[in-house]
Amino acid sequence: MEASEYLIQGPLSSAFISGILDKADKKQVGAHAFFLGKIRADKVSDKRVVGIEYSAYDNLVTKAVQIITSSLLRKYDDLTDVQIYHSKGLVKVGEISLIVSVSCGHRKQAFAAMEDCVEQIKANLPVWKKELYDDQSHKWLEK
Amino acid sequence: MEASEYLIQGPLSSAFISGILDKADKKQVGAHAFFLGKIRADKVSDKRVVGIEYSAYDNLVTKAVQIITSSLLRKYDDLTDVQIYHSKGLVKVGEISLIVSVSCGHRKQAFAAMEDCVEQIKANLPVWKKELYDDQSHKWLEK
Amino acid sequence: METINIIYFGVLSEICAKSTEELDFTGTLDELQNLLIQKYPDLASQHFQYSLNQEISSLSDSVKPGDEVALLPPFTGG
Amino acid sequence: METINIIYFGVLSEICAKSTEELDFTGTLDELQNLLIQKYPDLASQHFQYSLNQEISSLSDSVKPGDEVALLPPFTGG
Repeated sequence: MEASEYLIQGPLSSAFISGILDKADKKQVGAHAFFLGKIRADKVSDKRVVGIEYSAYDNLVTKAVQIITSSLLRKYDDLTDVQIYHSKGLVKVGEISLIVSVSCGHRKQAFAAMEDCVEQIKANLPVWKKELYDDQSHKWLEK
Repeated sequence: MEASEYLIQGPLSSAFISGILDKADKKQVGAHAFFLGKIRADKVSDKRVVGIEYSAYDNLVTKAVQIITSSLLRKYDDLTDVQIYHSKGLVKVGEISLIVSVSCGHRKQAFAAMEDCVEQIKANLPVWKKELYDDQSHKWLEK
Repeated sequence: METINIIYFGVLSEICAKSTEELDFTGTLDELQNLLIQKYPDLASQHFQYSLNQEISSLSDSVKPGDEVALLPPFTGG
Repeated sequence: METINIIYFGVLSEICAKSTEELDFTGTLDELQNLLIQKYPDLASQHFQYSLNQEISSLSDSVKPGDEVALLPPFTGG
């Protein structure tokens, strides 16, 4: 299976944000919004989450990202760019597993497009999370 | 007049974002959203914007930021942190003049709190922008 | 003879104790599902959808040798 | 004798051709406004509010020596 350019092995870093900003349009973007998904140390019964192991269907992730991106660009006429990166493999508590970037001329559509994008990722990206607990046990999440 | 810790001379950089992320809660934050305001090369009649010169009432900015922050923390029970930085002085086209960061346990309130925060900044932060044009002229914006 | 490639994702890779397998099979996804549930009875209680050659598919779609079939539990990315 | 400090922000600093000035004045903001409009007639057509010692204030508020009065056009940050 071909690796997806949108899937990164392990945690994402703030260097990704800098990279996106460096490449960003320097003339027509007035509003640039980022969403970062991070791993919480949730308590589940008497266990504590220590990390999440993500698995993904690479080829389908590539397709899903492209469908999400083009649907957003059609829907929001002020939107000029969408970037999506998701981790695969192990991401520990406190680390970043998802980065979404949306660039717009003005702020209103940046808010709407960012939320829309994250919801579409949750619904349509073929990625699965296995919660890892401090007692070495794990659980595949179902929603 | 005392300088406001929330006002930065000149453009903001992606190093701010890294700094905020480095200091962010590593246990309870699942959703971290950033809003960046940038200077657009808007065309006004036959002139083009080359930058914005911001002036601000420092002491009142400090108070306004603190009021906005505490109002958001009261309103959104899942919100754990708000950071606001605004430029003063010259910010050129393509550069960043505003960074807003909101951290939440979950994504829903992160979207709402970020938009709410930016709208409160627009309405209540005592900052004024003077648009600078490519023919050396300028205009104080009125809204 | 060419086989079909099956990929199990998420909890299904645990239930079937494998991530991929090759099967001699020709028929609909519905028929394939009956076969898989015979092989892995715990699949019967799971919710999942299929993709066929990387397109989300319905149970009436036909599978032929060389196809890639994936069993996809509800997505939980983010 | 102590004076009041006036700060002009945004376009008002251009209209009055200064950012700050000191004035001998005691009275309400309303009275101060009449004085300032006499001095800078172009202020009359401007929209702005006042802050008094760094609190947004109303025209009926009283100003005394040592106070800081700022004239604030509509905010345009972001």
